[in-house]
Amino acid sequence: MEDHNAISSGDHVVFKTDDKTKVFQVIANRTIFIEKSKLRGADLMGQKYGTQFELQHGKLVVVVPHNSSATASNTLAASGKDNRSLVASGDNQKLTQDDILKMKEEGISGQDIVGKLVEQSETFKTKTEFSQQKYIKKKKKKHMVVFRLLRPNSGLLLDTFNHSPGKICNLRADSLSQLLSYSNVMSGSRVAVVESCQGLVLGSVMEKMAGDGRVLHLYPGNDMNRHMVNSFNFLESQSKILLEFPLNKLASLENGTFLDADQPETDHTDPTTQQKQHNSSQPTQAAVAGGDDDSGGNNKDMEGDDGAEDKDKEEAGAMKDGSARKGNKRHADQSKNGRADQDAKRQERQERVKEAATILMEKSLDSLIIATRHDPVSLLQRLLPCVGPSRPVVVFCQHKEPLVECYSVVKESGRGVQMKLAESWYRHYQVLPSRTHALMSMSGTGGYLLSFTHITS
Amino acid sequence: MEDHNAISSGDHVVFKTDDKTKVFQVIANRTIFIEKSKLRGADLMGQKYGTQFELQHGKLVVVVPHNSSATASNTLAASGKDNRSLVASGDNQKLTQDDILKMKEEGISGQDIVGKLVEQSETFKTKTEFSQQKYIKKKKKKHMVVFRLLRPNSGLLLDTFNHSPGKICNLRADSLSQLLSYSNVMSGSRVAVVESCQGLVLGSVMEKMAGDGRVLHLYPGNDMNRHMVNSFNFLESQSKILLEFPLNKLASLENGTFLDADQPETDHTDPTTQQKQHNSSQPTQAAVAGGDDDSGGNNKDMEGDDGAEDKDKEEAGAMKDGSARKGNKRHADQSKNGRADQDAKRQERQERVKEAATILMEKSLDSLIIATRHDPVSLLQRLLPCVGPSRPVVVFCQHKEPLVECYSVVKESGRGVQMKLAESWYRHYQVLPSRTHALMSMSGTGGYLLSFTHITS
Amino acid sequence: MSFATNKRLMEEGDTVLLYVGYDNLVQMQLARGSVHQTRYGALKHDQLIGAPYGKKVECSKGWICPLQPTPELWTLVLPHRTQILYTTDISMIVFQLHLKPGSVVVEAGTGSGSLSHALIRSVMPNGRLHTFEFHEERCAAARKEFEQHGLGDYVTAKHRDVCAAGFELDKEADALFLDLPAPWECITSASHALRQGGRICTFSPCMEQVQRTCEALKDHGFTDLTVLECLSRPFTVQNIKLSYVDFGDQTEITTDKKNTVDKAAPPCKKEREDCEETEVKMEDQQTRSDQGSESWEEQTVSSGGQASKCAVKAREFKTGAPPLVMQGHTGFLTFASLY
Amino acid sequence: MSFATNKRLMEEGDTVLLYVGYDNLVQMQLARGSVHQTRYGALKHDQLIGAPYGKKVECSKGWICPLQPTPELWTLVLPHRTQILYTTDISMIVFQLHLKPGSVVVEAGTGSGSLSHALIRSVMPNGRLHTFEFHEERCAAARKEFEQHGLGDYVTAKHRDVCAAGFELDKEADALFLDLPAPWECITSASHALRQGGRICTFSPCMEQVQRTCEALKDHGFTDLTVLECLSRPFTVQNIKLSYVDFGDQTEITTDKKNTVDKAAPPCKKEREDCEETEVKMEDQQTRSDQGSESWEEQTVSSGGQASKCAVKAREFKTGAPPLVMQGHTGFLTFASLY
Repeated sequence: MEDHNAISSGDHVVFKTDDKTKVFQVIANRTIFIEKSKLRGADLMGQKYGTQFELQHGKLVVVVPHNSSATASNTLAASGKDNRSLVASGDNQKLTQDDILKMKEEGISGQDIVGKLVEQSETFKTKTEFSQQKYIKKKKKKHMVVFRLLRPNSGLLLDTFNHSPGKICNLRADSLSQLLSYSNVMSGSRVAVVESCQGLVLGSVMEKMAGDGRVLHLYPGNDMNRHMVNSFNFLESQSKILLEFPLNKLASLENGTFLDADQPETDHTDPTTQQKQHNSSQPTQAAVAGGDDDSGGNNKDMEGDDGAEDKDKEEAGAMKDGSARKGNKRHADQSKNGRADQDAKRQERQERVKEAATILMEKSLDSLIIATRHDPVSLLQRLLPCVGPSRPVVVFCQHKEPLVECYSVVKESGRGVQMKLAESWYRHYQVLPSRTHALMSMSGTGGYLLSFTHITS
Repeated sequence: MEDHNAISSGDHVVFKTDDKTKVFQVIANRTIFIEKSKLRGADLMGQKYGTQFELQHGKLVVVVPHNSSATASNTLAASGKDNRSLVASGDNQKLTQDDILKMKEEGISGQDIVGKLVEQSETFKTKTEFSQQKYIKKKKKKHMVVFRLLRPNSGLLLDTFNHSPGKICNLRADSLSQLLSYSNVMSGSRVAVVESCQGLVLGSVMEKMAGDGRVLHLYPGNDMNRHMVNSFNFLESQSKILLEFPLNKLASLENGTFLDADQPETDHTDPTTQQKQHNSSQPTQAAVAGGDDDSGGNNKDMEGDDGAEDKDKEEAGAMKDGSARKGNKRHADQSKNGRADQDAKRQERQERVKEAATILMEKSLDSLIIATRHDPVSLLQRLLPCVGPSRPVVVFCQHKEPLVECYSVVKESGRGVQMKLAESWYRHYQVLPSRTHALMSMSGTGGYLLSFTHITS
Repeated sequence: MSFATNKRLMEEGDTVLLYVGYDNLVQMQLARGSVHQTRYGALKHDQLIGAPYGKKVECSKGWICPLQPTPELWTLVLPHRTQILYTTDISMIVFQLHLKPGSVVVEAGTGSGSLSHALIRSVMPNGRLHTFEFHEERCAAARKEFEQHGLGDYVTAKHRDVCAAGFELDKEADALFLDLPAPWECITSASHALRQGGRICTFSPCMEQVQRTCEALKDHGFTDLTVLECLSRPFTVQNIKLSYVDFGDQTEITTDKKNTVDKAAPPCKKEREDCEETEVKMEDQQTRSDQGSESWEEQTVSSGGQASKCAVKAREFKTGAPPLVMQGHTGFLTFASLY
Repeated sequence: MSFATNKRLMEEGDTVLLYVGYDNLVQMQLARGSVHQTRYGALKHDQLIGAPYGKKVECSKGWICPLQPTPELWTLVLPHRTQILYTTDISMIVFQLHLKPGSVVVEAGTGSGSLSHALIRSVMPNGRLHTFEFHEERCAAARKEFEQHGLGDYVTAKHRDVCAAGFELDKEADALFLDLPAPWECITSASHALRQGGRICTFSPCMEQVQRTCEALKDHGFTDLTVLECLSRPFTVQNIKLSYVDFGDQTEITTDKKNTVDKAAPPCKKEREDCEETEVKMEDQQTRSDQGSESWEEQTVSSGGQASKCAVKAREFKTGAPPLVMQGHTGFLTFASLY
């Protein structure tokens, strides 16, 4: 906890503007692309978390608080009452694109450019105040990059998927927050998680436990993408609670052949192998789970195969590589991936799988969380027996139909009480003097959530 | 249009308080039960539509506008800032139930009783202003019956089902309004309607046509409840556009045997017969559609078998009888149901069925509306060919699944464009100084709507 | 004359809506000798004149379909001179204003005429719409449209600032609608224009506008105040497959249920871009195309240590999926009666 | 000690939630020798002490099930001393305040402690909740509850009017939550209590409260202002049958599809009132019971003039039906950060 508020090498950092949230890893000699500008990792190191920056001509400038919108607001002096006399639409801007480019090259700040644009707009003064605000907002967005660098957490990392919710099964803040509540995850819990949300659910659960308890990542044999866990900047002590177990071994676990055996095949279904094949350009081979690829020994199980930021590939490419190539903090203290190191890691992983298997066999999980793009019904049926009595189960799905089915299955089995199947409605508001209203655009779905308490006879 | 704003005998009248809407028919020598008070129909006749009344000790008193909440508001002088010092909850009212009853017997107005209650409440002055308002509202609701008598229309009649939406398949104002828009119903249209909404959809469609065009009521052989059509107070000229056709004759219509035949069996599936059996206490017999009950000849097809008001049976019983026993205006000018009259009516109905059949065979309906508790998929498949090209079809259902099916069926057939399957979200607000918010309770479903434009190859 | 009555055949001068595919509807006015270019090829107006509405027309590269306009379809294609109202709000306005043939209804401002068309339809043939617009060009454009659409007989379109000059109507309107920045400034004139029992509606995006309007309405003796909001959530019909997780069972995976897929309605063939029904395997797959194409239906998996080939099945169902992004707010509708 | 850790067995002193049926959950504190009356018969506490949580207990007339409380379940049974927050809002508050073990969080007012329990769970074991309540009795009751629930080590419950007296915290809170009638009066003290980067949330039912709060937050340098609303729409699972209309066809009615009914999950037997899954034939039928009982499944109908007996089929499906009435508003949540 020395200078715990400064960005240091290896940190995953959240980049947040008014309408965009991204996460990247800061490494000294790596270049980071932000909004078409290049930044060196070294420039960011030592900066305080929470500081507001403006990118000016590719340079990072600290924004002095309480000053950001002064210029623009002052120009709001004259405004037309309404737009009855406005004939042609459009801007009637006297500044040309070239003028603006020139100003930028001269290093004039975005703030000042927006001020100039307002001055040089012929129609600005005839606009209503509302239209003037809108105009300024639009121009600011275009010419100013103002952002903060923040310490990652579950909420901010979820925001990195705001423009690509399909990657996390449409899991929205309201759904994730309820999933975390209803599952009663807390420090000390032993939680099993099946998820297809890039590790975001896993990380969010781990964040609530602070190194005490166990998180069992139950993954389908061919699908173990959990790269977002990396982005939480967990300490070694927090990471070590994460165990994993491949679901294609569940049958053998159930019939007792798994724990008895020496598990030589565990290596073959090593998630890291899968991950690597998954990323390879050989789809046919990728479909063969548990192949004999021995090169899968090196630890890449945290490697992100598709980051939140890949929509803006042209600008975020470097960030992504930065975060993907670098191992997570759990292994940050380990040096090169030597052979001995690989063996140690394989050993570690085998122990994690074995511990997970043991916990599963105890049939006393404190919570079960399912948030996957696979069929949740069969998962729930199969995993419910591993949950202890009086313990919560939460199933999230982007479709309602499978949860209706889950509901019926549990109901019929008599093993659930306090069952609740719900969807939530989530709306944001603009609260400004005389202009208060819900945002004109909202999310139409955040998925569906089934929660209940497991009971036994 | 003489004194067109006064209530006259035979009128269906809407009774509307702040939170309740009912409809009943005014007949001179009939008693109407309103909120535990009896009123004679004759008392209402000649009163102006729109007048606000208060029931005082069972008597109808005209409320002078702009006076209604003055007394209560004046007592709001002193109010506690918050409720930190409020220990026990409850009213601490010095007036007893007996005191209140006595005041009522003395003919003291509800307004004055509420004033007295406020005076005699020990805790009133310690309540926050908000709680005071709430208290007054509660007491007013209990001791004052203030209402208006209004001319019925589609919107008000829909409101009579606010507390029993199940009777009209959860059809809500937003859904009904969109149904009427998307179906493009207008004066001159030829519209086919299949509905299980007590005639409310039929009536709403007829209201938009003002006697020009045709409304074909296509009813399942055993289900022809359309008593709400009565409540619109349609004139003879507006009612005459309503035709009907029994859907269990559709096959014979399609294969040409219906229009060729002399339709002797039309009588047997006479909806009025059905209706009567439907109401009888012989369920086994009721299940036999088109039985040989000849007594079904008398025209009761407008007879309501379950009015909107039957939830408050104890108070609304008389109203219901009043509206049910009396024929609709179409027949108001006709005297006793003599034998000749019965024959004439049978003849009329046969002509209506025949005209409906002819229109269906032309396959050029201007709109098709389905809002039923029966399976809409088969109805849509069967009736779509009767719709003209470039004409809208609207299917309402209280469940989404059948409409997903309808969508697929139409999509696959290539006979629909501009398809839209939607549900709507409908919320009311309280707008009061410093207390603006959405109502704490809202409708969770208003059903689902599928609309599209029919096209041909 | 293509709005006022249902027509079977297209005539010269008709405003016709060409359906060119999903979310692609364009308007045109039929004129002999004209040619309209669509992405499916050229379309001669002469080809349409005399032909029936709603019947597909083959072009060189595909078909289009001419539709007779309705107010709902018009709302989708009209030239935007202002922000416009859409059918969800329009329907509620017409419904709660209790309009019917013969009603006299007032509208301010006319805007792009989106609502006007629905109002006219409701009060035709013996009622009337009085619509006011303070922007002269817009008013003229709307007036011209009403004429072209055969609605001129049912509407009076005036250029006037009603907040300043009032409606000049004396207790003759059955209903009145205000879509103005400051509707409260018009309530006095509105209360003069309405007959006893008349209805008023205002549309305002911001809560502060609603608050001021409600105060003004109460001050002017309006009652039955209702403020509401209505949002439409459209669904897309999709065939979904959720693959079953392999638990390493020796036998074929048994699950509670094998969902039967609808045989009568197989997924539509995606011959055209307008295909509104989409088949989605795993929705996120679409955004993960960079990962190489995995088949989730038929997969070779290793089972219990032995690499045996088995068909991984999926839960299949048809759903009406809600949209990721939808209209979150348009405005508040305030209704009241004047007795 | 029944909240702070997951326990397998019940002990004396534990707060236990008895599940007595759907929508019927009651709390009790285990004391040797006590007896609890349920509608299924008497239940001796001694019977529960030492028995496992979550295992059904047979009473003379049926079973009940003792559950270990969670903040979510507690919210359903707690004694209401004020209006309370429910899990939908609570979840969002905890999530957006970015709480985790070790966080220091402030709450005003404590109210009935519904939110408090969730806050404590989030910051345990090394964080702390400072909760303030201006009503002395309520504060004492909450403090007692926290102790009974084994949470006393993680919470400081104080009787204080924070609007007047402030929080007496100096940049030590990671997050702060206000559920007060006038949250704007507290923003100055809130800004002193929060550390740099801290988060604030206010809950207010009325828009005017939100407006004043937002102004105060901006004046005090808070940024990233977000105002939102979250409503839960619960579904009931139902088996629906929609009868096919008889068109008078000579043959059996053919429809596009015969929906297969789920064999694996037949409708639950209604042995108990708590049956949450209901089978509904025609929903409105239930309200029309005065009409005589018609069977919609098997009906004798006349077909094509000839009275022939045929089975009328129905479209059957399982659905998650939305509620007729739901929570329409609780309050607006306003979030902001202080850097």
